[in-house]
Parts: sequence; structure tokens; C-alpha cells
Amino acid sequence: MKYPYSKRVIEHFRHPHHMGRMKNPDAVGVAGNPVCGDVMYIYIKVKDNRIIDLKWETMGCAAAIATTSMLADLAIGKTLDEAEKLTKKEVADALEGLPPIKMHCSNLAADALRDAIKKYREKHEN
Amino acid sequence: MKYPYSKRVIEHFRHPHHMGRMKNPDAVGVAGNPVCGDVMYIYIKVKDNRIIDLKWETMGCAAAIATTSMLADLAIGKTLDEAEKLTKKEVADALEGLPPIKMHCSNLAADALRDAIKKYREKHEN
Amino acid sequence: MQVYLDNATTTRTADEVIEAMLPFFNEKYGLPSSEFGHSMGIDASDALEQSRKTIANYLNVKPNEIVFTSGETESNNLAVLGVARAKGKGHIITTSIERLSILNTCRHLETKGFEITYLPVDKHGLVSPDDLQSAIRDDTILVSVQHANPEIGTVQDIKAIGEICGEHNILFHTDASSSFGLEDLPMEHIDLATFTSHLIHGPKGIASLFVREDITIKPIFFGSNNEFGIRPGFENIPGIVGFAKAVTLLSKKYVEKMRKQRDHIINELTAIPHTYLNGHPEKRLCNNVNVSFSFIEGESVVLHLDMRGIATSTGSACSSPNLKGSYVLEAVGQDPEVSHGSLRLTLSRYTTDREIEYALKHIKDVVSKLREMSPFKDEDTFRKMAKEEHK
Amino acid sequence: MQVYLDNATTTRTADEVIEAMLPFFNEKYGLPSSEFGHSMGIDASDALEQSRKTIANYLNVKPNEIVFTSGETESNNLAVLGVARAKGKGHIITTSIERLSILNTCRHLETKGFEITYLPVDKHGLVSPDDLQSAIRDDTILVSVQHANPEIGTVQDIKAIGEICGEHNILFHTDASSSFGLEDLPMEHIDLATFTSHLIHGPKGIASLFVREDITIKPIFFGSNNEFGIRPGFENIPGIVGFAKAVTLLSKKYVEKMRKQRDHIINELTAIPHTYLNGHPEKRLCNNVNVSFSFIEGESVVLHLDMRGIATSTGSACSSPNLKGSYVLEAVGQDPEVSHGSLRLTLSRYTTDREIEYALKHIKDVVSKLREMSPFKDEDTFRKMAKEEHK
Ligand SMILES: Cc1ncc(COP(=O)(O)O)c(C=O)c1O
Ligand SMILES: Cc1ncc(COP(=O)(O)O)c(C=O)c1O
Repeated sequence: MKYPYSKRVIEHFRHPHHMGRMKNPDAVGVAGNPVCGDVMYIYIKVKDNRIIDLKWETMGCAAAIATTSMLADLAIGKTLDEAEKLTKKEVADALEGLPPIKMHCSNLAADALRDAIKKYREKHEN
Repeated sequence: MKYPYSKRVIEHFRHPHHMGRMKNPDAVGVAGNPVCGDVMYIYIKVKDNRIIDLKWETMGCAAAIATTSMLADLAIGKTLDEAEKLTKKEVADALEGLPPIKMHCSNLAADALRDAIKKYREKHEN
Repeated sequence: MQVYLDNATTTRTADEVIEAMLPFFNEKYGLPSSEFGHSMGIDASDALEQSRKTIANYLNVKPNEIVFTSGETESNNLAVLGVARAKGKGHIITTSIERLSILNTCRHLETKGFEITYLPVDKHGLVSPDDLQSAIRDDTILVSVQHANPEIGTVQDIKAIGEICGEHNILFHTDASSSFGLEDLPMEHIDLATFTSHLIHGPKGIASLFVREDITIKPIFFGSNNEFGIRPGFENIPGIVGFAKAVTLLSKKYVEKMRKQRDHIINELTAIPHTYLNGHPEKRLCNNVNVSFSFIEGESVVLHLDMRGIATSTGSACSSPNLKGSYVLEAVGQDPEVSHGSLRLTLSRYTTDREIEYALKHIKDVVSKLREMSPFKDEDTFRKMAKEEHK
Repeated sequence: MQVYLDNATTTRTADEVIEAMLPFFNEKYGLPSSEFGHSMGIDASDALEQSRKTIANYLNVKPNEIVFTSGETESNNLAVLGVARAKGKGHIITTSIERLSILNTCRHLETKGFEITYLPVDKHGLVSPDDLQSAIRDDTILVSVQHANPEIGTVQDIKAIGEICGEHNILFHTDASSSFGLEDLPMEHIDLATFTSHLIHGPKGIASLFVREDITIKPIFFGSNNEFGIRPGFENIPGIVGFAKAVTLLSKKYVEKMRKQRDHIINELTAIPHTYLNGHPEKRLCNNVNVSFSFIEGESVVLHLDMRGIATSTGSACSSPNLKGSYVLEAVGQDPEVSHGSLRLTLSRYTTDREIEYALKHIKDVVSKLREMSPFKDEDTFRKMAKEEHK
């Protein structure tokens, strides 16, 4: 089986990490839309400006699922400032690359995380 | 081997009858031309207005060779009047048919025979 | 277990077909280059004409009405461009769910001054004969409507369409590649028809175009005088022999078997909540199942199934090299969020009941796992979010 | 004994090639329909790209410069029509001894407002680079000159021709089907080149067109976006795999062997009185012998030889379905009465010395038998009669 995806992508696709809905998240971020086929919800728990837990739900292709799973691994334990700077490229690199065509359309997890952080800050700055 | 020719044509092509040059013919008829690829020479011996011997030489395709050979079989023994009336169709029928495209271009033996008879008559009417 | 359920893309070449072709590769490998040539060429010529006769007999048409081409794409181009070139100008009617080889040929002809009407289809993918009737103009030169759609399986009423064309004296072409051997085709109402080999367990790279004897079309490329002057080039004899052999293996008994299997699959899958059948509930190819699962995306379904040995396909944009979703699902009015979750299963005579049970079990499991992962659990939220982003 | 000496018409598919193709008929029978589809499709896609790479490597070009088509005829059309369509108008230069797929395509283009120059050839079939030089105009868009002629075997000076085209910035296409694997081709001087599979012991129904990366041509038919957008339609994967395998089997050692055999045959046959070698004495394909025997006609030679198990061909009008003689022999200025007596023997890597001895013995015997039957015994009478009837 020689998929157009790296082994890493396939691993995360088959056995995603931190997948699921969070009971009482501190914030929820969203990216993508059903019309395009990829939607990510990212739920975070924050303590001392640090992401201590992250869960997610994704509708999407293998790249969408794998990038969300990868992002979860990368984000958990980071401060909000650090996590906010996570880029699509870092996620893709951690996955040993993505097919070029999938770089921008399905690799939306970092956007969803930024959205969650933004919402968290809005709530807590008020 | 399923050639576009009847068995009869192939038989005459492989083992032509009465083939060769005649030593002292009473007349020689010619049909066809080297440019078109088919040339027949027909040599006849005549006695009491009857063809008592016929030989021929042909440059040409299988149809040309077979029709000359067949014509020889048909003409020998016939009176000049009878022989003159031999048609291309009769020759082709005796060969169990010819491919349509070969009916007119290679089936020239009857013409060569008529030419021989004409020349014979010219010589003997003078 | 390996289960191949993508028989609308291509089929396995039957062992009998391979056996029939083999001698033409390294024993009887001649070409019919000259009528008055050597035996090897004459044998090739005989094989060619015998194959033509076999296919013509199956279709109940004349051998000289069967032209061999390199594939469905070439046959469709030869039909549409061939008529367009013979007529010089005019109006062509087709549908919005034709193959790309019809649609893109029509688009090309638009740049050359031809006018094209793309008939819409209803939610089941059916063309309305009334729509056709009203689209016809004085200068309409050709109607091209596929027999059955390879994606959603909808079978058109070719008899009604052919009769309308006949009344107006307009040439009628149908791409019958997807229905060949599966659905009867009323040849008497058809002027041109495409049939391809690789969808009936024949080899790839060979197809035919039926061209009614009294019709003049112009070739789309030029060269030697083969195939009644309509298609130049040396003949692919092994391919042609294999194609003809595949035609002799067609049988109604397989159609019956596939129909039962299809109905069973449709029953099982539509019993899964939030699942929709695409295409027509009755006027449908015996080997086609196409459903959409809300809340999930098709590429992941196909990939998960493939990892379990099951080959399927989807109309999801994420699965296509240009990220465009299925234009067929769009044409039947399916919302894009739902068509992302489409899954097509297409059967062949070789598909066994055991394979189907295996596939059904895994499809249910994969759908349920992916839905667990999905942020959407109810249609309202799902549709509302799609609508918002549509604005 | 069966002796096949018609390898310029088509060749036997190599056993290694058949073996390489077989799994793609009934095991790996998928099609590369989707990049993000199932494994069977991905395997097909890999086989396609691997085959493309194999052929590109052999030619020392880039894989994305190799486009697969259904045959020499389609490749030649794609080259000439593809350039003509991209440019819209202009002047094209070709030769009087090209394949029909070039000549008839050019004739078609003449009806569309393109102007064509058909360069003459000398008595050996050679195009003069000077003639090409003087034929070039400001609006010349394409030069198409075959590498070698399949009938008389003459090999053109492609480097000189390509250099002239390069200096004038004119696209240069060569049909290299007949020379593929037999003669080196200076790819660096070529913009487009046709290579076909069935002449190198690969399967029929598959060929390729080399299109230099920086060149834009337009497709000749329309559909899906395969083959870099130049050639739509599903790929003939078994054919492509077989073609690539055939390329890997090409070897200089066969060329050496055939050259020796060819020279031996030419020596033996030209020792027969009133026999002429057609084509060039040195610049000639290693597998081509073409002679004319005065006083006899080629169809009868071919037929007699066939009955003795020897497959050959002739340029005689009597052997062709439309009774037209070889336009190639006409172009080299051969009198029709002599070209009726032409006989072509073309070798392959599989041709053995024993087969050649057998063929030579029978050719001599048949020629002598037919000459015995012929009314002509000397050139004078023969030529005079032809001249008279020419008037
Ligand atoms: C990648 C690809 N190749 C080939 C085809 C077949 O194309 P056509 O319908 O033009 O024969 C399709 C189908 O649309 C396709 O998607
Ligand atoms: C009968 C026949 N078929 C096919 C061909 C091959 O044609 P092309 O040179 O156009 O590929 C030829 C050669 O001229 C031919 O004579």
C-alpha cells in the first residue's frame, strides 16, 4: 500500500491522538466548513496560560484528521503564546510532509487552535 | 492458409497449365502492360480454324497467372469462333470466382487470346 | 480479504479473455496490412473481422457498423466531433451529467461556433424527454445522452429520447459504456453508440463506436484507410480479440445476481441513519450503489476501507486531484456538504455474497468511527453551518 | 519452417513483455482514477509513472516529456495537429515519403488554410538539408521528417535537419517508430518524436509522443485531464507496462547481428541478375532489405514465399487493396514496372541465420520460376514496352 501520504500521516489517521469532545472546555475553536469538506473543532483546557489538555473533532479527509491529531500532540503542554505560533508548516513537517494539494485545504488544525486561543483570551480578558 | 483466392485459383497459381513460350506459333496475342504489373502473351497453334495448342507467358499477380492458366484449359480444342467468345466472367467462374478488385485488372487472358485470334485472322485473311 | 467494489472505474480482465488474447501476442501477431499479403496478415484480418462480427451480432447490428477505437474517450470524441465535422455547424444537445469526454468535447465545439444545450437532470439524475423536446431547434444536428451514469447508476429512457430524435430527424448518440451487458439498449432508436471493453472484463485500450450504416461522420485523425475510413492506424488485434471474447461472456444471469446484491447493500446502508441513496431508486444499473453519509468525508471512508482490503470510490472533492467535487452529484442538486460523504460501490459478476457481507460490516464500522470523530451529530447543526458558509 | 520477415509491419511480442503485462490484466487491474483513492488505483498510477520513467531514461529525456497514446498514427497526428492547433496558422514542411498518418494529416491541414511543402527525396530516399533550408519561410511553424523510412529503410540525417530547425527556431518533429532501438536519435535536436511499441516487440495499441517540456501543443481530443492535459482517457496500463518492458529489452547486440544478416541478404539477392537495391546502400536501417526484381510481380513472389512459410511484403500495386503502388518507391523515382517487382524483408532480433538461409534459397527459386513464366527476359524489351504504354 503506497498511499500518497507519509507513514506518519497514515499512523495518525488510523489511530488519532486526543480525539473526541471535551466535557467542559475553557474554549472551543473552529476552522474549515462543511461545504469544503473539512471542519475542525478544537477544545482546550488552559491553566496558567498553558494548554494542559486538548481534544478535537474533525470531519474531513485523511490529511485533515492526521493534522488535527498531530497538532494535538504538538500543542499540549505549550503556553498559549507558544501554541499560537504553531504553523501549518510545523504540523506538516512533524507529519513528515503532506501532499502539496493538501497543504492549505485540509491542514486547518493550527487555524482552529488559534481560534480557540483567541476565544479563550476574549473570555478571560473581559 | 486462408488466402483471398479460391482453391482453384491457388491450384492454377501453384501448378499452371500450358505455361511457356511456343516455338513456332501461328499467332501471338498480348494484353496488359508492365506499368500496371500484369502482362500476358498468348501463343496459339491453329488447324482447321480450331485452337489445337496454346501456350502462354505471364508477368503478374496470382490472379493474372491463374486466369491465363485457366484460359488455356478452356480454349484448347475450341474453334476460333468459340474461343473468341470466351469472357472474363467465364474464366473467373471456372476458377470458382475472383476477388472483385482483381476481376478487371488481372483477368486479361481472354483479351490476350482475342488479340491472338485477331492477329491470326489478319495474317490468314490476307 | 480483498474486495474490489470499483467496477464502474474498471474491471478485472476475465481469464477466458486473457487466454483468447495470448496467441495474438506471440503466435498470430501479424497485422492486416495487405489484403493480398502473407498468411500471418490474413489471419490477423480474419481475427479482426470475426471479432467485429461477434460484437455486431451481440448488438444485433451489422458488422460494418462497428468501428474500433482506443477507448471510450476516443469513441465519444469520434461521435461528437465526427458529426460536428461532417455537418460544419449547428446546435448540439447533451446533458449536464455526461462523461468529461462528451462535456469537454462540447465545450471545445462551443469555441468553434457550435451551440450546445446542456439538459438538466432531476434529483434522481433523469433527463426529461419533455426538456429534450423543447430544446430541439431547427439547426440541432446531434443529441448525445448517456445510457447510464457511471457514478450514480441512473438509466435514461433511451427509447423515448431516440424516438424524439427520430421524429425530428436528428442524429442520436449514446455512451453505453457503463450499461454494456447490464441493460438492454434499443439499437433501432440509436444512430451512434459507444461501448468500451474494460468495463465488461475485457482489456483496456480498446472500445468501439457503433455508427449506423447510412450515417456519414468524419474521422478525428488522419492516416491509413482502416476501419471504413473512419479510424486510421494499425489495429490492436489482441485488444480487439479480447474485447470480442468479453462480449461472448456477457450473460443475463450475472445481471440478476448483481441486482439482488445491489438491493441488499442499498437496504443495509440506507438503514444507517442520515444516509441517502444517490441516483434513481428503480431506474438504476444493477451493479451500482451510491450513498451519501452525512457528517463525514468520503476520502477517509475510502482510505479506511482500503486498509481493510475493500476498494471503493467517492465523489468527494478531497479525493480528486483538483479538489473539485462530483459534478454529477452537483447536477442532481445534492448539497456539497453531503456529497463529500458519498461512497460508490460497484459490483461485477465476480463479486461474491461473502465479499459483500465483509464490506458491509466494515463500511458500517468505518462510518460509525468517523462519525464519532465528527463535530456534527445532527442534520440541523450540519446544514446550518454549511448554509452560513455558503452565503 | 516458419520465417517471419515482415518486422517493419509489426513484431512478435516478447515473452518477457507478455509476462510483465499479465498481472496488470487480472491482478493489478486498477486504473489511476484518483490520486487519493484505493490501493489498486495507486498501484496503477505507480506502474504508469514507473513506465514513463523507464522510457524517458532510455531516451535520456524527462518523464514529463513522454505522453502515451494509442499508436503511431495518433502520436503523429497529435504532433502535427497539436502544433497546428496551438499556432492557428502557418507553413509546415514534411517529406514525400512520410507515413500516411503524417501525409494525410498535412493534406487535411491544407483544407484548413495551412500551407505544406512536401520535400522531395533523392534516388536513395534521402532528404537534402539544403532543400529544407530553402523551403523554410518566415511563417514556417513545424518540420516533420521521419527518422527512417519503414519501407526502404533509409535513415535521414536528423542532426543536420534538427540543427537547421534550431537555427530558425522552428519546431521539429520526427517519427522515429521504425528506427526505435535500431538507430541512435539525437534527442537534443528534436522537439517532438513518435515512438511505437509494436515495432520493438512490445504490445500493439500503445505508443508515445515525446514533447519537449517547454513546448505547448493542443490535444486532438477532449475529456479527462490525463497525460499532462495533452491526451485524455483512461490509460492502457497493461499496454504501457508492456511498452516499457520492451524498451528495457532493446540492445545494441541485436543491431550488430541484424546488420550482418542484412548485408548477407543484400549481397545474395543483388547477385541475382536484373535485381536492384531500393533505399540507401549505407544509410539504412540494420533490419531492412528492399530489392526490386525486374520482369516479375511482387504479389506472386509474396504468395509463393508464404506457401513455403516465409512472410514478406511488397510495394506492388497488385498487393494493395486500392491497386496503388508504393508512393515511396515512386518518390525515389523508381519506374512502376520495376516497383511491381519489389520485395521487402525486415529482420528482428529473433531472426536466425538458418531462417535466412532457408528464405534465400526459396526467394531465388521463386524468382527464377516466375521469371521462367514471364514474357520478359531482357531489360530492353521490358522497359520499351513500359515506355510505349506510358505515352
Ligand atoms: C482521471 C480520469 N481519467 C479518465 C476518465 C475517463 O474519462 P472519459 O469519461 O473522458 O472517458 C475519467 C473520468 O471522468 C477520469 O476522472
Ligand atoms: C493498412 C494500413 N494500416 C495502418 C498503417 C499505418 O499507418 P500510419 O503510418 O498512419 O500509422 C498503414 C501504413 O501505411 C497501412 O497501410
